[in-house]
Amino acid sequence: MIYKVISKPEFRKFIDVLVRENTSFGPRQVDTAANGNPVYQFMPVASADEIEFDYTATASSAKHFFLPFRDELSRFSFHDRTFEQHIAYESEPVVLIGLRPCDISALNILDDVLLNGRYPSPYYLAKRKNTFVIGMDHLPLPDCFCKSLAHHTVSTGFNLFCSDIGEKYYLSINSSKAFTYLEEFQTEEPSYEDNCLMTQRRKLISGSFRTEVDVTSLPSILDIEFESPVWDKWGAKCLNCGTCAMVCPTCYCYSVDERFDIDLKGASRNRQLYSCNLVDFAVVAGGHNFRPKNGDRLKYRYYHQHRGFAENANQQICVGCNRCGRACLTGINPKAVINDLRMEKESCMTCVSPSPDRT
Amino acid sequence: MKLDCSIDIHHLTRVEGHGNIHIRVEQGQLVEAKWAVVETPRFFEVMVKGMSAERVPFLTSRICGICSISHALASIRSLERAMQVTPPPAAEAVRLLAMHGETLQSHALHLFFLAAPDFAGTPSVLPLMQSHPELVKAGLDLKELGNEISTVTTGRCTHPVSLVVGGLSKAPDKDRLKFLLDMIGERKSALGLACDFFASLAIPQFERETEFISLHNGVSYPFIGGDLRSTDGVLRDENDYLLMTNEYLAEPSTSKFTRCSRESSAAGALARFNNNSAFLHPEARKAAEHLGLRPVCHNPFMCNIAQLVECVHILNDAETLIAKLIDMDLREIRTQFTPKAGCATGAVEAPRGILYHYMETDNEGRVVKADCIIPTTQNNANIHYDLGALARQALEEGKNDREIEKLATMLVRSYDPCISCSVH
Amino acid sequence: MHDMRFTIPRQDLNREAFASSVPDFNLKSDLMKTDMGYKCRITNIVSLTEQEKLFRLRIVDPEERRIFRFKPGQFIMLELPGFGDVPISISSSNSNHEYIELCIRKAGHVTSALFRIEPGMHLAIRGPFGSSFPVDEMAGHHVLLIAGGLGIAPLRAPLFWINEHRDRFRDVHLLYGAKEPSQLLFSYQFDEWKTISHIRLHTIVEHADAEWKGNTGMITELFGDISIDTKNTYAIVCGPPVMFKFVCSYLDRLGIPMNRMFVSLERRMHCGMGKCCRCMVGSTFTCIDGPVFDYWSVMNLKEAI
Amino acid sequence: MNQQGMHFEKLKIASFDFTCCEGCQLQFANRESSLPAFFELLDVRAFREISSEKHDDFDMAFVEGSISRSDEIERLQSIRKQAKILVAFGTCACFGGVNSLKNRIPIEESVVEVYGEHPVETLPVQKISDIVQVDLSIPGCPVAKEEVERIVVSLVTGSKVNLPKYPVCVECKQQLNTCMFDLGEICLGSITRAGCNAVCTSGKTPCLGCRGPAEDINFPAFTELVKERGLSENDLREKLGFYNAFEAYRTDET
Ligand SMILES: Cc1cc2nc3c(=O)[nH]c(=O)nc-3n(C[C@H](O)[C@H](O)[C@H](O)COP(=O)(O)OP(=O)(O)OC[C@H]3O[C@@H](n4cnc5c(N)ncnc54)[C@H](O)[C@@H]3O)c2cc1C
Ligand code: SF4
Ligand code: SF4
Ligand code: SF4
Repeated sequence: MIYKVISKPEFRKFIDVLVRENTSFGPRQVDTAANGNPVYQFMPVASADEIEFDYTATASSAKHFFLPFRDELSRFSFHDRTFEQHIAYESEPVVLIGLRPCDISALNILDDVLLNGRYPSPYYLAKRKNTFVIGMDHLPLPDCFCKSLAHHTVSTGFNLFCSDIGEKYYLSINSSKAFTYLEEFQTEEPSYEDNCLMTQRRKLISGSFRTEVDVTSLPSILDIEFESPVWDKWGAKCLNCGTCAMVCPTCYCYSVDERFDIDLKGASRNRQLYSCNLVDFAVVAGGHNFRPKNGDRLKYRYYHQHRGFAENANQQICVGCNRCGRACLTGINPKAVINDLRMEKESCMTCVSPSPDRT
Repeated sequence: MKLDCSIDIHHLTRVEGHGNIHIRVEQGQLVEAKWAVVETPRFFEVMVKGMSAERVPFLTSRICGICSISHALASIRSLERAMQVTPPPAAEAVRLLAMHGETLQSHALHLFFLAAPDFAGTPSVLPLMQSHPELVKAGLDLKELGNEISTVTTGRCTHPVSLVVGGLSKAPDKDRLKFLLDMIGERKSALGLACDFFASLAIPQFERETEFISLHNGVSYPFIGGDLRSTDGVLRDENDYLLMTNEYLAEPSTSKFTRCSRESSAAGALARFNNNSAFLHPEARKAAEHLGLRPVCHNPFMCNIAQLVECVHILNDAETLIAKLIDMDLREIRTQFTPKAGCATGAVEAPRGILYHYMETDNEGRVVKADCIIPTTQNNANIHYDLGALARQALEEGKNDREIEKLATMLVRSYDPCISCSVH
Repeated sequence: MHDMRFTIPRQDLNREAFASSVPDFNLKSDLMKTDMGYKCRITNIVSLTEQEKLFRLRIVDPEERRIFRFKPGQFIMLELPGFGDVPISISSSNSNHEYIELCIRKAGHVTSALFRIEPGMHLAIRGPFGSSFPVDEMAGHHVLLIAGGLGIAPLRAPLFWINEHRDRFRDVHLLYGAKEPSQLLFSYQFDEWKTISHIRLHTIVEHADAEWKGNTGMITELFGDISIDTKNTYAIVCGPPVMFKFVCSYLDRLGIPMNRMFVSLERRMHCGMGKCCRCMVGSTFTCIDGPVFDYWSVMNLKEAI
Repeated sequence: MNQQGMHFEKLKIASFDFTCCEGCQLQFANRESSLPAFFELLDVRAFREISSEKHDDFDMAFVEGSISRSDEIERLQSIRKQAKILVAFGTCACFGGVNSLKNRIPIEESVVEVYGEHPVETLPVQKISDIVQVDLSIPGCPVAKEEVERIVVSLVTGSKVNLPKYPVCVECKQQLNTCMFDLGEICLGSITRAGCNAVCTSGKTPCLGCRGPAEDINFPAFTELVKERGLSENDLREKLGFYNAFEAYRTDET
């Protein structure tokens, strides 16, 4: 890693050149919510002016740039009794600007899942390799809890990371590509003062978290609480709408379907991001549903986020961005659910009645 | 031998909705010629009662699967006028473009799917896909363009989603507008091909003097709002639509009939042309010339040609309009409003002619009374009387029953009736 | 100024380069698992019953045929282009490198389409995937093979293995139950198994017909017929979940250690690679951690049965 | 048609309309670029709106519209007799659609309101399945042509015909739309079957549920959320009743 500082106007110039030359996405305000809050999303940008450098957090994560919501995996073309299968792993180069530390951590987790397992995914790899990621730090929103999962800072997984130290950005350069591009712009070695400002910035961010979720020993708590009434309580609220999984930066479960082309001369094999909260996720041939109840399905999402993966790589895959909590119509969020489970556990230990209504 | 025949067409094909033709000839004399609309009534004027203004366009657009944008806009216009809401100019421009998309789509559907088979002597467009692939492709290209314009402007080609009282719920995407511009450029050749094809057809020669009624604003070819004008010289305010229509029941039809200065009148592409040809795009005027259409034309079969001329106008006008929209700031597209009591008429030129929605609202913006008069309703009487005149002329020309039947069905189709719409 | 256009050279992204960029990525056979299937020709189809057919598939490309190797108990994803892919256990001997056999029940949409195809057609397989029966560890012991209904399909691979290495095993019992006599699959091989391979075959049906002279009832009733040295026995149980629940708890009571009983689990699957998560049971992927599990693991999986 | 060694037959279809706007049938003629290929899959035996040809030997009937007159009931029953597969095509056919709004008012009043002293025959609106057995439902106001294409291809090839079981929110989130609830509106997306590509919410208008309930919806949690957010219950009632698609869930309260 190489560290530099750059003045804000110069940084804008750099971004401007970069986005004008490449297909780029950055945070833009797409709406104003009824409560007056701006709503941001990663949207196409063609100049630095279109980017909201001081945005808070996007409503949906950047996951779909790497795992499209719908993606053609392969094509078949038919000839008489046989067929050809075609696969294209290529992907167009993309610049992504303004990812938060939690977003980048999420990409690192997806790397683990999709690249380091027994069967690395070439589709994902192609996109990951062909995406230039520029991260930016920010002050947490009141409900962010990435610090609880130690994802409020990030040291890998990006090409360039910018920390706002007032007049300048403090740059962490993590790829030769980023380094070469920046050579054309005026950057400086960080001075002692810059380094102090950077430390202050870190402290400020770290000290600004207002939400904390105790995730210690969560995997085993989840295991023990498999039959907990907490799942019925939250299950009763869950609409099985899948919103949480769609906006989440790490939910990656998918479904595959195959379709004939309309002229029947070919077919496509497609992947669609799915969610364990959706009603038919665990249905098998003959119609048997292994998870018939709302609570069962909701539980599985929490299992996958906070326990499932723990056994494989000893880390939870939730990064604490609380996008799911913000997006959930009925107010289901990790903090509330996890706290409930903890209470449940503790109440059992002290032989207090395990009332699910207590929060 | 004098002709004796009885033509009974139950549920005429290749028109929208259910209509019947009865023609009876005894001893070479026409005894009866009747146009009857037997569509199931749906009672939209009842359904809309009590509904909040913001929901109304979503309901009224369901009056018709072909001209849903016109219905939505007629309702919106009447409600905006009733509650004194002024939509932002950008929204007005997008609405006009949406009308262009719908008209193009509807005209292409009529010309190629419904009318062309008559001239080619096939039961439907499907055999033409094999025998006249380029022609069908041209038709499909134009129809697709129309649908694409509607989709970009209103979110969907049938039953718009973003047309709301006060403006638009969402502005069209500029990249998609640019794409439309390219598409129009590409598809002009399809239009040329269509013009050459229709110019080569033998359009039946038949005239019956008719009063043509359409909107008129004195500055442009009319689509949304304006005065009501007839070729007989009547000119009225939009709100006086009742005086222009004088609806009456003609059993057994479930659709009503209308009249103005004569026993019947006509609306539609030909009426618009007859009243407003001066405001057509120069290219469209050229096309009219090429196709032998001149105002005031009293041959209802020329409706087809008038539609084609309008397609030329639309393609050219849409180009200008889109270029303008691309340069506009499209963020201001919706005026917030406070519901209030009021009443007004909203008139638009739907593909088949002038469409009136009249609405009365209460203090909460709920509809308390509604009235819709549909273009096909305004054409019913004219179709009816035309049928008689046509049959009489055909008998004089010594035509046989099959020929009369064919002419009669072609005549009705030229009006491009939208029957379920008329029995809303 | 540098060219700020940011691209990665195309060749970086083709398969060869991709493979070399990921350590331990054995190019051909691993890619054959993930996306590109082995193209196979159907050489033969046998109707076993109205609901089950035995398909014989031969990998078209000789080089690919050489690469494709599997272990008893593993499954493949069978791809019928346009219709979809389904997980199917390999039902033939793993020492046979000429073809593989799949015994398929018409259960839904892809399997029904498979029932309409004819020999000569091409389709594709991806795999092999999943865990296998520990046939080496089982050597020197008695073996109980217990199949219910279609459960005989995944059992055929270990059965072939045992037949081919018969001298390594002590007593081998095959307990096989079906709903009706006509649903006992592979009855044409029963004699061969009994006489040539010295396998003690016990069959039972739930509903007898006029010709049926054998046992009737549930599969657990067959245990009365056999005496086993539970300390030195391995068991493989394949069949519907209810069956192995009963059978395994029975064997548990008889004293067979839980880690010597093996079952094969079924879940919905799309990828076979532990990516789509459709087959997750607790924190376990049926496709990569299974489908073969010992009974101890199954007992510890929530929602497994 | 032979493909991949399998033989596929064209579908012998007929299309019929009842009380409706014919917008769904019109979708047959949309998506122009794939239209020639689409009609290659069909043997159109009767389709009054686009063809003068009429034969009675169809296997599959697409029935559009709801039922509101006695002659319609007879016509529908005779179609049912002929059709091997009867498809309820569009929201009006599947649920009654907007036409059902008429049922709020006594029939006689409606007739007088519109036709004065010249009465016409009309019945309370019914959906197709109230009268005859329906084999396949394709909801949507109008139906999504892309989905229709997919279903037709599936029927021809004998592959699975399926509508999504999950609700519109999934597709809405995939389009990165801002949730209508965040914009202060009640949206039925979370209880409505997906498949429309969230076309309404993508145009920033709330979902009115034209595709009917998704599988196994949590209706109580949904109404609770509307209450909790202090949104208008009148508005909720108007939306739930718009297409008559949530008839089974509505209580006096909603
Ligand atoms: C490891 C394993 C081995 C199997 N071995 C065999 C075998 O040897 N012979 C045999 O006949 N069947 C076997 N099955 C079951 C077989 O996979 C299902 O019957 C088949 O997937 C049903 O697909 P369908 O499209 O016909 O049914 P549909 O009900 O139409 O299923 C649609 C999709 O759901 C998924 N799905 C549904 N049910 C199952 C299921 N039970 N298991 C996995 N995916 C499912 C598939 O992805 C399928 O494409 C096995 C299943 C697993 C998991
Ligand atoms: S938790 Fe919330 S967002 Fe997720 S499926 Fe349930 S209701 Fe939808
Ligand atoms: S589970 Fe929720 S908080 Fe955790 S990463 Fe996903 S969206 Fe963010
Ligand atoms: S706008 Fe409607 S469909 Fe979209 S997420 Fe919100 S509730 Fe769901």
